[in-house]
Amino acid sequence: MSIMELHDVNQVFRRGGKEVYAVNGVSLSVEKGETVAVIGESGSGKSTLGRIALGLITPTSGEVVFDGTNLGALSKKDMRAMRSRLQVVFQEPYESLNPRIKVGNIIAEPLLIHRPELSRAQRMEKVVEILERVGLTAEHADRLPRNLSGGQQQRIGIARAIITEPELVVLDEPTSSLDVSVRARVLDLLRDLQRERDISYVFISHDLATVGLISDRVAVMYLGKVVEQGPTQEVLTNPRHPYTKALLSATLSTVVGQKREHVPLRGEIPNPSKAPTKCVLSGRCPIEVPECSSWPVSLLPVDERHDVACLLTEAREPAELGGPL
Amino acid sequence: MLRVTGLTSQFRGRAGVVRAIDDVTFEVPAGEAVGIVGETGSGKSVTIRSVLGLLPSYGKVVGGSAEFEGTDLVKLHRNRLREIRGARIGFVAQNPFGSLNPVLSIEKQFRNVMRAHRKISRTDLRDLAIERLESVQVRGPERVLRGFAHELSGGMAQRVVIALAMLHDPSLVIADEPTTALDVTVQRQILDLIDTQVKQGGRSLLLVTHDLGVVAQYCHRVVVMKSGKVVETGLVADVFTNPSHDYTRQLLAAVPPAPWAQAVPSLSGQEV
Amino acid sequence: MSDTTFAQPSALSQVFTKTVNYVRASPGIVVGGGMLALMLLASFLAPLPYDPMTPDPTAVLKAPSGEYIFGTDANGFDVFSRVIAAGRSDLPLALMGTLASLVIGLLIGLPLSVKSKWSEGFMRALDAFQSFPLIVLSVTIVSLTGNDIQNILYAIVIINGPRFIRLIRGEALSIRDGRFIEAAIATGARPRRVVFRHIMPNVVDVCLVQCSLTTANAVIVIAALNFLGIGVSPPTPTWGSMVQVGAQAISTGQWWIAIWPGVAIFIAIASLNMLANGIQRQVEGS
Amino acid sequence: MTTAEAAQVAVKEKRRRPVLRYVLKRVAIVPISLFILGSVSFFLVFLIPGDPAITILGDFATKEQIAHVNSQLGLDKPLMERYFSFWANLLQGDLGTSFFTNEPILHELGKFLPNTIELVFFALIFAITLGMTIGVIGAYFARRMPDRLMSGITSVLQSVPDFFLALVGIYVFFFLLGWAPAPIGRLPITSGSADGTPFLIFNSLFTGNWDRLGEAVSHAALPVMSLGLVYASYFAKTARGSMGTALTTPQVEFARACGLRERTVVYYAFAASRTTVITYIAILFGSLLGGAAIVERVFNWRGMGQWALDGVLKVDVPIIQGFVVTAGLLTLTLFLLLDLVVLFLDPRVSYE
Repeated sequence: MSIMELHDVNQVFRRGGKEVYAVNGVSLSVEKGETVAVIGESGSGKSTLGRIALGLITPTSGEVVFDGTNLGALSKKDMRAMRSRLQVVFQEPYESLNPRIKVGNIIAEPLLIHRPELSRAQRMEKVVEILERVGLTAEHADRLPRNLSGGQQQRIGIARAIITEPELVVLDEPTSSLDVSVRARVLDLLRDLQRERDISYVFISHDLATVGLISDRVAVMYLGKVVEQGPTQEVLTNPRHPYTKALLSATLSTVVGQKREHVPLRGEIPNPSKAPTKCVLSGRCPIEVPECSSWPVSLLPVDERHDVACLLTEAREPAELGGPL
Repeated sequence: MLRVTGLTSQFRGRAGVVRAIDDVTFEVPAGEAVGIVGETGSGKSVTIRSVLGLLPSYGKVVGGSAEFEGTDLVKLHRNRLREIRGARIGFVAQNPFGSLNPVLSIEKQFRNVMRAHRKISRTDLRDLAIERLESVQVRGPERVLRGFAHELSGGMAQRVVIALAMLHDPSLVIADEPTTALDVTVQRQILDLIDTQVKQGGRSLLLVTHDLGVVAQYCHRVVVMKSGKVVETGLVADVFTNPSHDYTRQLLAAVPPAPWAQAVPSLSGQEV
Repeated sequence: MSDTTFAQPSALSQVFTKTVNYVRASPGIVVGGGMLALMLLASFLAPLPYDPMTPDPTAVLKAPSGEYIFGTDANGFDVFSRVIAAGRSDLPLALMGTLASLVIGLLIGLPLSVKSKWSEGFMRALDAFQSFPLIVLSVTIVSLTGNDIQNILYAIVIINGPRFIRLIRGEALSIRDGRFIEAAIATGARPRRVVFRHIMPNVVDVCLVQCSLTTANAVIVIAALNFLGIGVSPPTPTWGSMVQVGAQAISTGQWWIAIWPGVAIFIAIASLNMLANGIQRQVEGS
Repeated sequence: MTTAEAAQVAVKEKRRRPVLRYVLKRVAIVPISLFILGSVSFFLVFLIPGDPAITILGDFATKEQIAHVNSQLGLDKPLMERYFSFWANLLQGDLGTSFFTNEPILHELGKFLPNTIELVFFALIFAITLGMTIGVIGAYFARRMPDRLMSGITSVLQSVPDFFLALVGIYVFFFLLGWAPAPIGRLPITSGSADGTPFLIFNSLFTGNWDRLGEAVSHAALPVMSLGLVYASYFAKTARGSMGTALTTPQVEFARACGLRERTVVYYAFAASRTTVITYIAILFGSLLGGAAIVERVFNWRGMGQWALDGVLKVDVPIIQGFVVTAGLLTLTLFLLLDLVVLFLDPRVSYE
């Protein structure tokens, strides 16, 4: 049963009289206890999508359904109450903690908001419990965020997110500002917490290697659109979209001599300034054919669980290309 | 080419004097690429800034030497050091937008870098700049020269920076995390570009990075640093397959195993 | 420390512990604040050799000597007694003006930190207002509303209020963009909680710096108004009016009448600036 | 052409074309600001309690006398009627006549404004030059001896009220040393009235009247320095801050890494931070005009500020209004000019 469903979500920003499609017709579902990774470069709309899923931004159109409730239809008050079930961990561990508040109080804040019936002692007990759960000690509660290391700060962010026992947590690049050795341990913690509490994760990242470690399914975003989605192992070992291939080839192996084939994209990411009526990768794609720039490309299944938005995948019959050109 | 021996630097801070790097020793042989890897605060950036004499005013090299083509850069007078920087040693920094002056035209910046070491006429310089920009695959170099840094995309700006760093055909190129600030799909283009520029000119490369994959694929030798000290040096092939130090082993183990290691199917048969 | 950990510390006690920490760490704060405290104490408690309010017609324009250490002015007032006594009105007035400006700044600046067309428009208007010679405006207002000391407060607020508004709004704006505000909202915090628990305490630092700078400026504004003869009720001593009295004698060489009150102004402002620098350094260091 | 390339060309064209539109937009704001300015200057005076008639006649005037004066001054008509006639007159360049001297305000402004402009102009030049020098030296030698020295100078200058500095100057340079002339205005009494044009220094410079220039400069030296020194401290602080930041940016490091000479490196930092200082001129200008008013009074400079202060103290309403409008106009013009300068110096300015 899916805990969250996004239906044809669009997010249009107006910038200097122009419409910018940050998110463009994205549909996504997250099952209970599952990790769905959303992967893409900066400007792909993945963080905006995460904020939409959290109800922090109301999308221009489309629906966000969380556990049967349409978030867009909730009153402000009901939405605030809902936040105890929907949480977030941000990329910048230090920036996401109020520098003036002691760690213990930071973690206690969600309880103060959502469980006002708890006494101070009960709150404190819970805070200590959660601190220990994320690998810190009660002694850390007395410190200010700046007196902790980056990894510890991120553990505080995680502790704050899970203290109200949420069902879904959006992880917005939670490890990309951490050093590799710390990164692995934080990922371990996230995985253990998921197993214990049956939390669903939306894991936003630009790093395929990390995604490969933690996610069950992955959606690859480019210029506001999902260009490929499917089970993580399937997408990573058998990518169909040239953009996914390019992303994969950008991550270098540490095995000497195992130089992977470079799938070069031409140029750089343009602004998603208008709703594209062509393939989003058109203009940068290494295997582009003329049809790509005159044909709106949508996600189509290559097999049961794997969808790709590319005209040139084996899944499509050549006849499909014979549209109006 | 470059032989760093026992290099030690300190920073004067609020809490007193802090030793940022301690007894750093390594070597960059002629024509080879050497990678310095380490995590945040390991002292990799301080090391190259100590070599280049670019420490901030509250930092100081207190011991050791950095011998480049037979001269010790640490003991060199700052004016002599300036003559080597940019001419014999090229530097590529992390953030391409930050590296370029925001209010001077790109052409003016080319002119300044040129005139810092060599006299050249305006038209000759223009021709040279255009040629160099073309060699780093900047499209429309005339237009780029007339323009300013903020009009460039990240990858373009880094190409311009590389062209500036290579303007005087340096024999050593030092690059400080040259791709961390760029988009993932652009990173490899820039790494390949640096690689070709270095190889074509028969130069040496000192590459600072936190990405072990970059070192594995682009460098001959590696220097592993941790909290200001060198913990291991050697050929990449040896160190990566058979690390002798615990920390190196940890670093390598922390890199997620690549699920696609079997190699990726090629693209629908088309050549790119 | 252990038992109070989870108490929500009030803004006031936060300011207090902060202040204590500053004093421990920064000499600028100790020296500047100390000198200021000394001036205030002296103006209220120090024994004065002569009555600052009654002139001695037999001792007019006496140069500094053992008897009148700062000399006497054209009316026979003892300059030393008056310089000390002037601190009674000038310094508290400056502090009160600063406090009023701070309150105005918080009341207007915090609500304006919500981005909207309206708040942008207000800031534009404030820009225009600030680019005007405000000292002349305050002279107009003070002189037209009556030569009352409390009107000087208005003058200080007119000149310094906009600075506080701008500063607090700017700071709150950048804090609002911060991740931890988004995190608080994502936690389900109400707007009121966001403002008072998360934004306000982070504005305290810059406000502390601005407060000492504003007090310094207020000392100048008061002196300037008094120098122009506004807001003074003779014979009450003020530094500005004393400089004005001395100004007439300075071309003929009686320097002491104008110089001593001027030096008092200088010391007051210098110690306030020192205080501001000290706090600033402390803020940057943390 | 690739998409990225196309995007670049688009950016390029966007930069070139709207410059004119940007300038026009800025100029279009002027009438609106003028309207606000005029209205403010009108209502400011009438929203504040205070009776010009009583001020003119003294506290013991009879009701009839007051009524007479009020009708003479036109103060007995309804507020809106006066507001409209105020605008009708203002648009014809008529700012009314002074209650006390009965001179047209415009005529008085013609006498006093040039004096102030000369004073403020030279004070500003002096303040910027000195302040920038202090700030740049401090920033270059950050946290070292010269920095401490410069910040010491800055904080001393910052702690002196301009009028007090003026008095110290008079005592030292006029009374003790005799280098400066007496604080009696812009020229010695003996040299008679000005020679037709209002700008003494500029004019004598262009006509080559060296004696007159020398006299004018020696009279201007103290007022310009008292204002300039105090305001130099503000510029020094700003320059120290913005240069200090600029000198630690990666672009400066990269410039050094390319082997540029130190003075070019400093120029790089300066070029990137100069717009901050230029924008700061606009912010300081208002308070500089105010400061000038007081310094003018000390030196009997007979400038607009001194005139306005006297007007304020006498509740001479047209003078106050005239000053508000003129000071506002000056500030507006300066803002416009500085905007254009910044536009010219900084390619990053967005034209939206």
